[in-house]
Amino acid sequence: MTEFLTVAVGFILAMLALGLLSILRGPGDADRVMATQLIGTGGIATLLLLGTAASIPAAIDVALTLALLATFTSIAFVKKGLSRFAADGTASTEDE
Amino acid sequence: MSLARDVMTIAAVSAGAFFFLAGTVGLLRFPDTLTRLHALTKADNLGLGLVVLGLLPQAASLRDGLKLVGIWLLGLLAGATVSQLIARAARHGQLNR
Amino acid sequence: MSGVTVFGLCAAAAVGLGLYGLITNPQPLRKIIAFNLLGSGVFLLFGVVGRRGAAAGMGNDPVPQALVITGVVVAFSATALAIALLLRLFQTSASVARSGRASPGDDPDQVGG
Amino acid sequence: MSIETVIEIVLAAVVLTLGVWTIVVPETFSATVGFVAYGLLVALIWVRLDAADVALTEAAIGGGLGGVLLLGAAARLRDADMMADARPGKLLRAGAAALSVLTAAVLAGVVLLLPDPAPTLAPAAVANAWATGLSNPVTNVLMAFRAMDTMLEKVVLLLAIIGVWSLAPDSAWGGRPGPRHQADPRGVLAFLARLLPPVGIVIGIYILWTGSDHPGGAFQGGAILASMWLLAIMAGLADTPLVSHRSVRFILVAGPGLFLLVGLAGLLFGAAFLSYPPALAKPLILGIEIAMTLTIAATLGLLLAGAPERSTEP
Repeated sequence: MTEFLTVAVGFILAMLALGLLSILRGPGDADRVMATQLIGTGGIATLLLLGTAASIPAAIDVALTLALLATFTSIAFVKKGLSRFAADGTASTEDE
Repeated sequence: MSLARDVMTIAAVSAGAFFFLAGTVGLLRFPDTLTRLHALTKADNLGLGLVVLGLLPQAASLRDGLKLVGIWLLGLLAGATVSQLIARAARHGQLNR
Repeated sequence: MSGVTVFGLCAAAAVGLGLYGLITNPQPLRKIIAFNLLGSGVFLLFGVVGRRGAAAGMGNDPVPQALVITGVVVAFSATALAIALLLRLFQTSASVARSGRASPGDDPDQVGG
Repeated sequence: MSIETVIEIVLAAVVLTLGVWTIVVPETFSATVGFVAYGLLVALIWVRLDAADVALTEAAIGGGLGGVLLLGAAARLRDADMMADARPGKLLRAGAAALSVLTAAVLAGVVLLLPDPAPTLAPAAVANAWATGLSNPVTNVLMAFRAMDTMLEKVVLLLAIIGVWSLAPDSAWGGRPGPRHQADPRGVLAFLARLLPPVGIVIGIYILWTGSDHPGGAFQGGAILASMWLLAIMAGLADTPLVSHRSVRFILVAGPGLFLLVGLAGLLFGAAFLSYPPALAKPLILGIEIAMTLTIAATLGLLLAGAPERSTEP
């Protein structure tokens, strides 16, 4: 069983790496921000499989924390993106 | 009994891995932000759900099982809301570009 | 080669990368990020040393772990302070640039709040 | 080479690739996203190193709060290139590369030549666990054996928040940090900000509570609570507090203050500064941890909110 789970960890980790590469290349900022969302699913699946394979029960708590907080970076990005920096009085972006 | 559990784990985790593969292919092949977002939030969340389903028979206690299901529900909630937010930001950015 | 060694080498590389970015990158935010990368490499080295010291039924020596947790907190508060300083500096120099009294590269102290 | 080692090499390679990306990519925003992803994945390495306490801390800081801090700054500094000095010359870059490679090589050599058997304090930590009644050795080290470090760390947090506040312009002194966020009250973000915090608060308290016997603790729980507060602020459901308000300041000093009081009581009635009487050790530590969780949540939230920008009068 452990071998199967370890192989599954490797496979999903490889998928995660490929996805990260493709997302981080862009072209837009919105594409790049999806990286945290990708880790919110693929990374958590890896973590859960890893914790079960190596019998580290606390991995579930780490996964719970990640699942709760992985969205936050996207929200921070969206808030800045939508407010167009007008609210805080700093200069607006050039590409508007 | 143990064999039945292991078979269920292997089947569900393999199916989950397949959906992660599908999601990654989508990320690599789809042309624009919105379609890639679609691949990411739907296929990968299904993959996570299947992995959780596969790990449930291996859970040490009822509490661990509940936490596993909770993780998947949190993932679903995050996928459903954040994909909308990112998509809106992407469209907003395109209009302004 | 055991897993501990792999992560140890990874940590050493992270320290080198962070150092390089800290010296060569002209952007202040990039310098902050590079410094955090360097710090994360150092923390990982602690983790590797602690992992080698696994004993008494524990997978990792608790003393380096506690040191790393304290270190992460201190690094985070330092980063938050650095970013607050950076944003304030940016705000000040942007308002200088807008009013056209001085070039943005000038000393922001002369604006005064 | 076993299959576990292959997995570890793949994990290390992914993390290192993200590190390289963070340093070499020309665009600041991409580098920031790369670093946030790096921080999330480092938590996996910590789990693999069997250090779940650190993994939780990394997940909470690298994933949640650090990401919000760095990405928010990167989005605001979009056109901050004018602040940068000129790119350093070829000679300096070559020198920096040589120095970095040398540093990394020395560290790698040290890792390869670590003494065998490795020195460890784990048996000592386990053997003395009776003195506190807690069975998570990391919490024991943090709260009892090296309690001085933890107390001073909280003082560092307090100093950082004072430093951030002192950057406020005179007109906003003692006011509210950050802009007042607006969001559609029936939109997606407000929906998430109503649904997630009750769950998150339960999880934060659970992480604090489980910390006495399993991985977890005050800092990790406090960081989760802080992110829930920030979510409500970012969705426009709550406003940042007036930093001059008395209750805010009380919460900010409650954790280190209680810690200091218990420490002084140990000096007066017990053996030494910060010595707990064994019968009372567990309730005392739990009391300090609960006070610290509140302090940490408030401090981290306010650190991320930044310097006051709006004056006390509306």
